Amino acid sequence: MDLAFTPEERAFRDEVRAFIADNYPAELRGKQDEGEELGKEDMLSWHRILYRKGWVAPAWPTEYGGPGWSATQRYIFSEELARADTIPVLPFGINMVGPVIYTFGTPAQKERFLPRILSGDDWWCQGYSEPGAGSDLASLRTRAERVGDHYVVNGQKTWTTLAQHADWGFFLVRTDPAAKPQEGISFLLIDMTSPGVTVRPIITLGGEHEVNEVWLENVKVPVENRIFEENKGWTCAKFLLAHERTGIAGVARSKRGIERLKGIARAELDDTGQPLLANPFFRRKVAELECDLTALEFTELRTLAGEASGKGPGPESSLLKVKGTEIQQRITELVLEAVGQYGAPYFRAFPEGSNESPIGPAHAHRAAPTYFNMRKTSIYGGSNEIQRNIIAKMVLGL
Amino acid sequence: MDLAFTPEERAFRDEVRAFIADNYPAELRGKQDEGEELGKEDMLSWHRILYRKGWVAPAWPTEYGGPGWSATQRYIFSEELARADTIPVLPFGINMVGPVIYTFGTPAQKERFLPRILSGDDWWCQGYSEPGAGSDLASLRTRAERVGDHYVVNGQKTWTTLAQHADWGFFLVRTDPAAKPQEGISFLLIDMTSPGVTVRPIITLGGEHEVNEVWLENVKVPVENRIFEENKGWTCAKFLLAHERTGIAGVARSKRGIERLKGIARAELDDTGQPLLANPFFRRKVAELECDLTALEFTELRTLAGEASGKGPGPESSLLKVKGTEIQQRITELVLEAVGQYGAPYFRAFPEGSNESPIGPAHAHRAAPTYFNMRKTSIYGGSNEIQRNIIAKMVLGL
Amino acid sequence: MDFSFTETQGMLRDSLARYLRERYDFDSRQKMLAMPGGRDPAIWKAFAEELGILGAGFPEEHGGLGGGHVDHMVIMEELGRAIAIEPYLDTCIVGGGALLAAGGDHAATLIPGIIAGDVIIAFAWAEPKSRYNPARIETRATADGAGWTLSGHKSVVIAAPYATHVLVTARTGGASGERDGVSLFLVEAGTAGITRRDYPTVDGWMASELFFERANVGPHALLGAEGQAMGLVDELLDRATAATCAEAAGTMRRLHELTLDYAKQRQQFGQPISKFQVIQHRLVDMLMEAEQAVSMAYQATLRLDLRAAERARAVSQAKAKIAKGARFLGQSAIQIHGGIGITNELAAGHYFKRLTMLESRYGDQDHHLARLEAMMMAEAA
Amino acid sequence: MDFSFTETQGMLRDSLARYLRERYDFDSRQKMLAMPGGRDPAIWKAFAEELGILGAGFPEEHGGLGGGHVDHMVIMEELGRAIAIEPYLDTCIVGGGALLAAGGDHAATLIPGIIAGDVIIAFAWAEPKSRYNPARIETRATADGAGWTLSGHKSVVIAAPYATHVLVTARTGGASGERDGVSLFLVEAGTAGITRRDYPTVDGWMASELFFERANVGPHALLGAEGQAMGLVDELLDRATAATCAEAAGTMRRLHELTLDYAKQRQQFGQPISKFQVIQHRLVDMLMEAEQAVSMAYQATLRLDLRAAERARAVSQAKAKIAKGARFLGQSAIQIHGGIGITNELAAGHYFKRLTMLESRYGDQDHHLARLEAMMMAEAA
Repeated sequence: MDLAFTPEERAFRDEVRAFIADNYPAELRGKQDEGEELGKEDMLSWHRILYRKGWVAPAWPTEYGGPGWSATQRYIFSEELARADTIPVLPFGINMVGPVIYTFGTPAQKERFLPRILSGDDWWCQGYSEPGAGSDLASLRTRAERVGDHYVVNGQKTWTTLAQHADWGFFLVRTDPAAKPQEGISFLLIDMTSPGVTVRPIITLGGEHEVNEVWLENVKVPVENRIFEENKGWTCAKFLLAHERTGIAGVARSKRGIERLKGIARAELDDTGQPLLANPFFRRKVAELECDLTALEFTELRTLAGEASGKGPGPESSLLKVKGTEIQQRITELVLEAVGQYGAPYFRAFPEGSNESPIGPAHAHRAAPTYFNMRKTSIYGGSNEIQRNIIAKMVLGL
Repeated sequence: MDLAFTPEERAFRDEVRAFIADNYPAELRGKQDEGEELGKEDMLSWHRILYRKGWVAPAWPTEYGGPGWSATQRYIFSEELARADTIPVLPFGINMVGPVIYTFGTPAQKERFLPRILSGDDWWCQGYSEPGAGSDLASLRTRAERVGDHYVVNGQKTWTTLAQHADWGFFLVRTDPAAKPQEGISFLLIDMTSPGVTVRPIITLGGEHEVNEVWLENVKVPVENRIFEENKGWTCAKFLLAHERTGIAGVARSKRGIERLKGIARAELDDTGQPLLANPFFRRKVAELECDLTALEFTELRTLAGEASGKGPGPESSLLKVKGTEIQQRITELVLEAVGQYGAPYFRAFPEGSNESPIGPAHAHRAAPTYFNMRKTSIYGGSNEIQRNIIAKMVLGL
Repeated sequence: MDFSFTETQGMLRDSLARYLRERYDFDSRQKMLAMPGGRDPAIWKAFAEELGILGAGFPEEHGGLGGGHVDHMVIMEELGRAIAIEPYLDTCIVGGGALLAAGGDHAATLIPGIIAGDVIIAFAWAEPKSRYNPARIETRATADGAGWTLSGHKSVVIAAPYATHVLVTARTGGASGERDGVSLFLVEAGTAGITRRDYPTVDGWMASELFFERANVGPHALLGAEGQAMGLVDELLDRATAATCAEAAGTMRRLHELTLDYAKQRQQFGQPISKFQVIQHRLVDMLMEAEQAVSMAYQATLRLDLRAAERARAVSQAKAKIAKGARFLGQSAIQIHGGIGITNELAAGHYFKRLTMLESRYGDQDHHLARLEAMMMAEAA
Repeated sequence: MDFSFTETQGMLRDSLARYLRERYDFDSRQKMLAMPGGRDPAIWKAFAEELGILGAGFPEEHGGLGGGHVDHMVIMEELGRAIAIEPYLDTCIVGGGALLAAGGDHAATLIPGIIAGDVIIAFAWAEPKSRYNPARIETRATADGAGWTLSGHKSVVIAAPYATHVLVTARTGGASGERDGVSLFLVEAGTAGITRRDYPTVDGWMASELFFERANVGPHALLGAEGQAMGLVDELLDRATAATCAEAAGTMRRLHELTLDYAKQRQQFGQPISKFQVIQHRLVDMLMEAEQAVSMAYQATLRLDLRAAERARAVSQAKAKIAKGARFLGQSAIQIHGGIGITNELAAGHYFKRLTMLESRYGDQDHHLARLEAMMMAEAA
């Protein structure tokens, strides 16, 4: 057992760190920290820089454009990204549909879609959830009927993140209504410009337009856009869910979040006028949170090393998801506590393009919306209750 | 709405307070505080003093020997007992079987048993729980077969508190094995000196002998010792359970417990050498606990006034039980934290009658055993999980 | 001891509850938020004229109904149930309380206006560096020949955009943090030298930053003795806190009901999610917090007229407990609602946002626990 | 980064685990507790002679196996699984660590004795008023012609009733609470002037109050430089704390297993209680605490050789987290067991008692959080 990096690993870390320092766009600095909403071009700019360096898809096999890194290198890379507070590369192409395509797709599908995922030329969204389905994913009702060389798709999807920008979406649809819930499902790639596709915004508690409803009305989808066999889409879905959950602990981001929290608590004053971070009770909350994060970090490291209960990305990633989201939410709770009364003003309501400054300190104006918004993390990707059910069943045998 | 007592109520409080001050046995003072185990005569002495005053059974109707007090007087009385840290009057006769007998018993049964319950001449124990039954009371298996004017009882009871001292026990037994779980049960009074009754101690985590197993082997019980109708014992059991739960909040005792905790925290030193009660973090735990207790107190007062959700002693007493036991347990947790290393020595292991003093300060040596022992409060009387089930069903309609 | 409400209080609750059910449902409230100015002023007028509740807490000699703290509690609980954005606390409880304490011309003139719905008072006690300590203020008031001149910055003044008057704390002496030297002023909103920056809050209210730039507020603006206002300010804040507790209790009860209803109809895995035991127990734990919040609101309210230390203890215990319970209940409600709870489309999310703000209004859990601890140590000494 | 165990460590774990399964089951342990002296000394001898594990952490030149902190961790985790009452931590980790740090004759003489199972060392660092602060001690050591004379009272010295030697902290200067002036002595248990009051602990160990009454411990008892021992004492306590974390992790894992097994067979309302979702989720939460405890034990152990501040931070984070998790897991285990969990009849209750003591051994959650906060403020300054 040894926690130290090898000299090669240290050199790699330095290389990554230097690249970020030299190449991360100046106009994006700080936006992530403050919980600002990002525009489409903001999100794509860093993606394209990483793409040109060959680093945009750390986990992809080299034959499809991955950098061929070890698990430790990937760990270092994600630590460094978080350390520098870069905006995240969107997961829908790189982490979600990409691996499904290179794992289950035909050579033609790979050739057609993978390069444009890497380059960022195609923006992807995920059509999984349906109104009323929630964590019960397999209960989906969107229908796809085969008509010649097309499917005709009808139904409604919801919680579709950033679909307002999307060129393509990957959808779970029911192709055999008579089969059991998890059977009779197929995995389709749908051109979002197809006639019959309508995207409608859902405004969340903080006022953000991040998620959408997607309505599908007699949408024609060529059969060649189906991944894997008809009625076997659940295989792709399960693969993707397991894949999605790796990195969900968010350790590096939460480290950064705690540093930011400490900075805020140094600037804010308590009731006696001393910095809030010197207030014993506030400080204690931070100290406890740091303990929780260290425990999560080492549990993730043990999981990566295959050392924790179970092997490979599977049920133990549920633990990382539960604890990771609890910590992420706790950070936003403490930021909101820290900013006190200036958590109340709602800056978002100002007209766009207004050059008015926020009310109160700059670190305060996104505190409440971010806190509200982060409640989603214990709901999406399988609610934390579902994660506990999974652990009970898969790890404890209950 | 008014929190103040009337002049009559204040006079009553003063009378009670003076009576306790003048009559509570000197040799019992402090024993309750320190969590000492009490002998049979200890427990009976205070009972008999209250009996002679006519105050031993505050809730009984006057025709059976109760003092005829209002709800507020009973509240004041229990507050004053706790304030003076008196040992509790044992509930098995006064609060449990007594009300069952005067509610469901025949005139002959009332005449035979009630006076000796009041006087303390008969010591009662409760034969409800069975091995393996736990919170699932209705699953009981102890059989009573009718043979002429007797029942012949066979079976085993457990968690029978202080049965080692008991003259009489009240037992739930199955008289119709073919009926559904809650039917076919009868309520029997059994002379504990009957042939075939065996009491065996169960030693609990702190080393106490408080509970017992009771074995019943061909025990002959006259039919006249059955309360209410044959196979209708569940009616008595339900009545008794609801009755048992009143006062279960234990507000007055917990107030006293917190005062004692503060006293200990004034005497103990923290890592820097200041009194533990001056340590911000320890103090905060006490302050939070006091908030919890005030909330419980006013919820109980609202319940007594019929103001809380539901009316009469029913499901809302489950709330009082859950929160009351959480607070009782929390007090013992904080006492154990407060005494630090001197929670470890196990004084009970010294030979009885030894005049060796405890290790460490006097307030420390029962801290761990009391903490261990109090874990029972969230288990007995229907576990706190069962209480939540009851609220879900009865209050929320789930 | 008596926990029953008077007949008047019962009628007050019934008529307000009925009005809010009919006129202040979720959709109506959403429409109000979208109006110019972020509210519907007709509601406040209706409170005065249709319901006649604005005088509930004023003595009959001022034209009020002669009620007291319990009447305020009843009203606040109902307003909390509806997450109403009406300035009853600010105007009737705090503003009215200050006027009654000051007496004289001010009271005689303004209280009838409050009862009629014409006078709305905002309470400007906080400043950018005050956090929850009302004595940590730097706004200055100086006496000159023409009365008092105020300079300073008051933050997050709820209801200020539409208030007719503002109750302002300012220093006539002493340094930030000192209790001596704080004075209380009642000023007219339109006074020259007062500028506002108005904004909505995350929970749908309207508030302002108030900037006093050598604002001359006249000779009669001072309420009470110069430099000696902290006793009254503490009392007003304790009343405001108790009222906030009652409001939060109403909000919690309603959010619990909304969540229970949702859980009963929401299907997952072939059954309503209310059939899952962990959801059931969570709903039970939420109920327990809501009921304890109600108990604590009673407790604080019934002790508002005790001496200052007992009053403060009762109020801070209530707020500390409710702040914690409100967070638990609100987060649980969203979790049980799932994705839809995080949108602006259902009432639940708006109740959650309001509860989140109520957690820290007039001091968060830490603030009130610290206040209790200071008293604990003073008693031990 | 590497999280794998060496082959030696794997064998160490397997052989110790097998031995404890066979010879240290619950009934055997209960019998040991009932023996005169409260333990079975043959077990310790077997650790030395059958298993050969007592030298795991000593360098080969002293006759040890040349292992390090990770080997200690492996052993402590297994001892924790068995809630073994064997003084490995006291003798091999703390006592051995002190001897290796001191070097010289002491080490050369005593380490082979430790490895052979003949030397048992108790660590007397706490005093009646010290709480968890090792510098808050009043025991005095004065030099005279014949060596060092100790006077004072050491509390709750685990393993002292049967130890051959005691490692004692005492002041050769300074006042209680000061770091300067603390010295470390290794004294023979039978020295004249040392009296013991022996007793069992609530979790089945044997301990003593040690009274030094002008006990002359000879000229060679001092380890290291006079008055400068606090650096070493801190390091020894950090190692002891990390080892306690590993022990607690083992105890937590085992208690979780026991509870899971019990829940699967225990019937209530016609089904195993493990079918109830609230029980399932509680068991999951317990598992998460157990796994995080293991992670934290790794983390602390792997950082024991970093500089003092980083070592202290790692250890205190681990202990603070585990203290909280241990309480939750222990209480949950008893709750799920129900009545039987509160008796001395099942292993679960004894694991709970041990875990409760481990919570505060070498400092409770508050102690370690305070240590972390002091470091946080030092960094910020």
